[in-house]
Amino acid sequence: QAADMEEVKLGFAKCAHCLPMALTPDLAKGVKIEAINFNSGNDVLTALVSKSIDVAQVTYLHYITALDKGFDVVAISGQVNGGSEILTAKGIELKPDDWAGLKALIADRKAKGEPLRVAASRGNAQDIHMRGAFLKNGIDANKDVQFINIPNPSDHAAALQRGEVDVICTVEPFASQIRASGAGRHFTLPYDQAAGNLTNLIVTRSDVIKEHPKAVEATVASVVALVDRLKADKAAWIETINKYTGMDKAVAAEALKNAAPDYAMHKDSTLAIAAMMRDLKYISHDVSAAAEKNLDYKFLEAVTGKPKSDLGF
Amino acid sequence: MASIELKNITKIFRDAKRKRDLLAIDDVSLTVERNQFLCLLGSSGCGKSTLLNMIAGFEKPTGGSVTVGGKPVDGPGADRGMVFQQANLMPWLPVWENVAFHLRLKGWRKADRRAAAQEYIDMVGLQGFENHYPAELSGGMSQRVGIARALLLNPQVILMDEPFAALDAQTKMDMQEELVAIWQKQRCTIVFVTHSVDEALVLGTQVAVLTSRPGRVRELIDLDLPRPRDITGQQFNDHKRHILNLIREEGMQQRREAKADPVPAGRQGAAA
Amino acid sequence: MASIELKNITKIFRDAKRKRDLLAIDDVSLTVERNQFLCLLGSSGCGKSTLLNMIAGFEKPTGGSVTVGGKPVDGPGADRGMVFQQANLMPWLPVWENVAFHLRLKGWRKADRRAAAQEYIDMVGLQGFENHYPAELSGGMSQRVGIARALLLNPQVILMDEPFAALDAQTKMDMQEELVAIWQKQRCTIVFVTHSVDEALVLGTQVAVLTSRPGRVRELIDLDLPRPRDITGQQFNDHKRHILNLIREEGMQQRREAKADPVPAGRQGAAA
Amino acid sequence: MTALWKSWERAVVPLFILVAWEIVSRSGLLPAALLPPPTVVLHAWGDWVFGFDETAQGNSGRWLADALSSAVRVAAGYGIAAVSGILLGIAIGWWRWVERTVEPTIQMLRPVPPVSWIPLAIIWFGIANKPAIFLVFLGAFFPVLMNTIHGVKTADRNLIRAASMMGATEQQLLRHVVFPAALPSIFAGLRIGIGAAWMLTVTAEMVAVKSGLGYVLWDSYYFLRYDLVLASMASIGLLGYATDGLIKLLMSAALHWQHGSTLQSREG
Amino acid sequence: MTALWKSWERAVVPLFILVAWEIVSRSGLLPAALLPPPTVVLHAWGDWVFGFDETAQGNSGRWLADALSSAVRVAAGYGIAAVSGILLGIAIGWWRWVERTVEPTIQMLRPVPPVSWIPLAIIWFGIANKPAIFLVFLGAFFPVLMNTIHGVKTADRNLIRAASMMGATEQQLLRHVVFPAALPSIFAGLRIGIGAAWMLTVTAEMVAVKSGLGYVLWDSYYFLRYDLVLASMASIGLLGYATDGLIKLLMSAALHWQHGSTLQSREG
Ligand SMILES: Nc1ncnc2c1ncn2[C@@H]1O[C@H](COP(=O)(O)OP(=O)(O)OP(=O)(O)O)[C@@H](O)[C@H]1O
Ligand SMILES: Nc1ncnc2c1ncn2[C@@H]1O[C@H](COP(=O)(O)OP(=O)(O)OP(=O)(O)O)[C@@H](O)[C@H]1O
Ligand SMILES: [Mg+2]
Ligand SMILES: [Mg+2]
Repeated sequence: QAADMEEVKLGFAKCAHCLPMALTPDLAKGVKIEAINFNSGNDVLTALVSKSIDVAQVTYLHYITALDKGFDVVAISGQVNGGSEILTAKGIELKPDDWAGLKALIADRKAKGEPLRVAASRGNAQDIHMRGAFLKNGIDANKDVQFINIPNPSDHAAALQRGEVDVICTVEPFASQIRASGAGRHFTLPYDQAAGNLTNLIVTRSDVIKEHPKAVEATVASVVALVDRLKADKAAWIETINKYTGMDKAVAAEALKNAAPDYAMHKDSTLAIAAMMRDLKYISHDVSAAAEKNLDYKFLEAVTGKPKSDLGF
Repeated sequence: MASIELKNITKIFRDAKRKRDLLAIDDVSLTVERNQFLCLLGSSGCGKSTLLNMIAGFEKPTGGSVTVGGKPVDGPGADRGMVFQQANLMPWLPVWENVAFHLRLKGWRKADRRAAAQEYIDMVGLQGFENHYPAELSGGMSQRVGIARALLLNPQVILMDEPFAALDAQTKMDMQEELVAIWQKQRCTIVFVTHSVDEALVLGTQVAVLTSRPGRVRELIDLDLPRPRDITGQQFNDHKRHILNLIREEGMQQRREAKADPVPAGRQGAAA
Repeated sequence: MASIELKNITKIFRDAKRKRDLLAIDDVSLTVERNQFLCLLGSSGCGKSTLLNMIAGFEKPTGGSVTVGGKPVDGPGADRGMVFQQANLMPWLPVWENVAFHLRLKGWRKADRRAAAQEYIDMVGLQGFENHYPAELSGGMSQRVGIARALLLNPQVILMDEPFAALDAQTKMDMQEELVAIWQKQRCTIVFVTHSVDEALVLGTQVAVLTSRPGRVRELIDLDLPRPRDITGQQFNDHKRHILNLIREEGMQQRREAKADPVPAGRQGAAA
Repeated sequence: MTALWKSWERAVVPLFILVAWEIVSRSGLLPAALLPPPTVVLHAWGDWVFGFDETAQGNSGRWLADALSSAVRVAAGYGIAAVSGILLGIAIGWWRWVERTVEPTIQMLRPVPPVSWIPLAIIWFGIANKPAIFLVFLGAFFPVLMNTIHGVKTADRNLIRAASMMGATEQQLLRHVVFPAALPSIFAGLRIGIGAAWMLTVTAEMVAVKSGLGYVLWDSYYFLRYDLVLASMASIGLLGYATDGLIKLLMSAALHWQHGSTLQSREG
Repeated sequence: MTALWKSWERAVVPLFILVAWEIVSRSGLLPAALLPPPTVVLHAWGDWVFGFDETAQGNSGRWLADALSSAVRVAAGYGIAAVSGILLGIAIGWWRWVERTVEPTIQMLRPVPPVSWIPLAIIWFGIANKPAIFLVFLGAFFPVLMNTIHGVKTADRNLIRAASMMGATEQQLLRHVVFPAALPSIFAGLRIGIGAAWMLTVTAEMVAVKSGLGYVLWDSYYFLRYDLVLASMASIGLLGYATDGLIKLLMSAALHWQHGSTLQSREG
């Protein structure tokens, strides 16, 4: 009976939070999932909109970007949130969560004419989290500091190590690794802002929903099963990270402390992200209407049996 | 019946670099009877190759007409074999394939080509070199392959453009003897271009002395010296003295003109 | 006092391709007196260039000794000017810079070099071509630049390796006349390599006829013909007949050997 | 004795570099993870190839499969580039009207670096092998094309004359004269092309393929496995060297008539 | 009349392609965002250059700055590659002992595609300009080096003889004979090198730089701005074409003595 099962191509990126998607084929019931590993969320999104894959694990930001460009993407489930961490380089003497100290330092450096160098991967969830948190604390990431874009998170450790940046907002497991290697120190988890800790989202296209509603539902079911399993059993997750990345299990375990498996899709925070992205000129239209409309809760509702008001709506 | 007839040939080249016309051949008329051996004698750049190319069909005269065996020439063809100033062998083919290239074009099978080539390879004395590549041959050997290739076409007319110019004295002497022997055996018409007075006098039944640019026929000399010709003999040296005087006069005239216009001939430049 | 002395020279080359030794020069002894004009006459590959290169210091003899002006030769030097088989001009330098290359090496300033070059440019009759590049010159002109360059060294000895081989008959005649004039004016010693009997007889005070490989001196002929020499004259043709007979004998002998060993000479191959 | 020394002599400097590298990276000047010593690299490489102790983790024992996938991509893209580059090059070099119509477009596209086609390659060809093959094609196509055009245009006119003297038709000229005459130049293009092909496979494997030496390179980079990064670099270099050697072999077979006639044929 | 037609004729096919592209992408076969029509690309490009209506968002009006940063990286890496490639190439080509000691290492490194050095470039040189310059250097170095070696080795022995006949010392030989004789080959290497240089700037700007045409390319890809992706490709192509033209100009000035002596000098 496996032969006549519908097949779904599911793309996912390489990060500690994304990697467990590799487990979905085993959890899938009534659908055959082919999980494809991409280097960046951006490649996953491109593959989805060019119809190379059917379902994609991307970030909320990708979802907004795609809508801005008029692409047909529909969000069908959450996955894992969190994973962002702001760290400071060795020379920066700041206590954790000491925003006042950070502000003073920024003002001081600005006055000296060598603004604080703050790095992130532009357009990542971490970028948005950091900018939101800065704004909340009265820091303008565009004016008060010198923003440095390091697209590949694997370069973040080296940049800190070499003192090329002072503050960085990076993603797990690189954050844990930076801490473990002593290249940087924990400053804060930047979730106290409008976007919350939203990170990953499962999206598809409306034509896929129309043609293979059963397969989509089965896929959502496997994601939900995955999320439940991740909540219950971190060991399997650590195992996956270790297998795919070769990272130390200790680092992986550390990384998971900053991970919140969550299949809900948080509407308000999504709209906040859309607004923030527009302010940052990452997108050029107001997409809040589309962003709300294309959050499709019906599969989650069917799979979990919960009403959408319990699922982030 | 005339084998080759040139009637009032003129040829004008467009000199693209200096943007002017260049009169290379000026009103040349010549008739070469069947089985004759005509030597065209002239200095570098006087238009010898151009004249030969027009008989071969590689160039069209600007004015006048060329007929071979009564038919006007309108392109290269296998009825006129040409031996070039450089041997122009296909460097990627062994000697025998070069000789039999014509048969390859006609689609003959390898064994047949090989057999047909052998006759001509023997004729020019290259037994043992059938499978050598052009890069492994000396200049004289290459020219012999070129001659064998032209002979295999079994043409009525063979055109030869300074084929021995690059050879040393001894090889040249040998080749000249061989060529005369072949010509006597094959009974074909040969037009042979050279700038060596000795060579023209050793080979030809007729010598046409050309003027420097533009090329005109200065004098057409019939030779009825006995063969093999003795290049240190009396009669030979009388002809030689006569021709050298013609050339010297030419040279003096040319130098007077060169003083007025000190631009080197484009073609000579390319050969430098 | 002897200007150049070759004593029992032998030269063995290592033929890397066929992995065997090749005897190029076999026991040659020659003495060229001051102000003499020696012509080395021999067929292609007989070792003429090798002999000249040993006098110039580009090659070392395997056995024997070379002295110039009494001093043993141990490398190239500006006391011996050489005119090469190809003109070997620096293609990126204009005529006058090529002529004055020696002065450039000595660090002279441009204006001085230019002035010094002019004398020799005039001497070889290249006025008006000072700023031409080698690619724009005809073969004869290039050779004249090579001669001017060698003369500017003001050497006791000039070595010339078939400098006129590539020229057409008329240009060759002109150049030979010029060379004799320069030699008579400069009073230097010249060793001139050629494979043309006529050329050797027109130029030399002595002609050394070499045998084919390995090169030996077959005969050393003193010439006391009056200048300018008449190449159609009686005396000239007597010498010519004699030398041609020597060459013909050589050729016959060589052909007998070639039958036994049908491998073409490597050097000839490279020239093809 | 001297022959032995000669071959040793060539190895002296590379060996010295390896030893110095081992010492530097063991000394801890840089974090060892970022510049692993040669022995560590060799160990990881060994496990990648033979799979003895899982040092290379997911990649353990998969080297052959990786090398094969990369090689297949190179072969496909390069094959298409070689055939189309040679055919189009001959057409452009020979017929004026083809040159006039096709060349401007070619000249427009040529200076755009093949790497920058990656975004378009993905949307046009999706994921998996096709975009990689397309990029390899792009990289190898232009060197082959340009060299073929050059070869045809510089083919000795006299040989063409000689052949038409023997009654060759245009098609025969192209097949029996122009093509063989252009062959040395075509091979020069093919050799530049194979280098470009490997370079672009590595780049293309950055996005969305599941195996291949380049894939392992980027994957290892992403997770800071510098030992595997270096092992991939060496593997790619090795395969690049081997394929170049293959083409050189092919070349010396096809151009055997050139032997010894030029100095170049003895070099590189 | 005919001259006018001739220049038009060359434009026919490119124009046809542009029109076809416009029609296809307006027809909606592919999402317009993935293959924007030429007019849209031109609009975005225009805004990128002149900044008239913010179509290019953050990039609006910053084209010159981007082009300049890329050009500076190319210039630096290429400059280092050219100088060191030529000097080392002459040394390898001239002195046997240099060849024996240096060449094996070079032959080991050459087949490793420059792109695959990215991870090492970043840990060695950090972010910002240095790794990009290093990669550009790597890309341009080998073509220049190999061509210089080739040029020196094939330099006419007879010219060297002629110069030593006139008493030239070794240093003089190198300066006055070997270098100018190798120059045509060196320029061939420089021209291959400049193509590689642009290619590697684009690749290097994928990681860790803050401006440049390649940076805009990848950043626009990230935000699915395919109009800007295409505009960057065109910009890079244009600059690549221009720098190649510059080198050609330099070449024809330095090799003016070659004019007309070879067929090639008239070609591409
Ligand atoms: N295709 C051409 N275009 C322009 N000029 C040409 C062309 N072919 C020959 N010429 C010119 O026509 C003249 C005669 O050339 P041709 O080759 O016939 O001389 P030649 O007598 O064969 O000389 P050589 O003895 O050097 O071979 C020369 O001045 C040459 O520059
Ligand atoms: N460097 C070399 N290595 C090996 N063999 C050589 C070398 N130079 C010359 N020979 C051989 O030595 C012989 C004499 O060569 P050489 O160049 O002196 O002849 P030549 O008389 O000058 O001939 P040509 O008239 O063709 O110039 C030839 O057989 C040649 O193949
Ligand atoms: Mg001619
Ligand atoms: Mg010689």
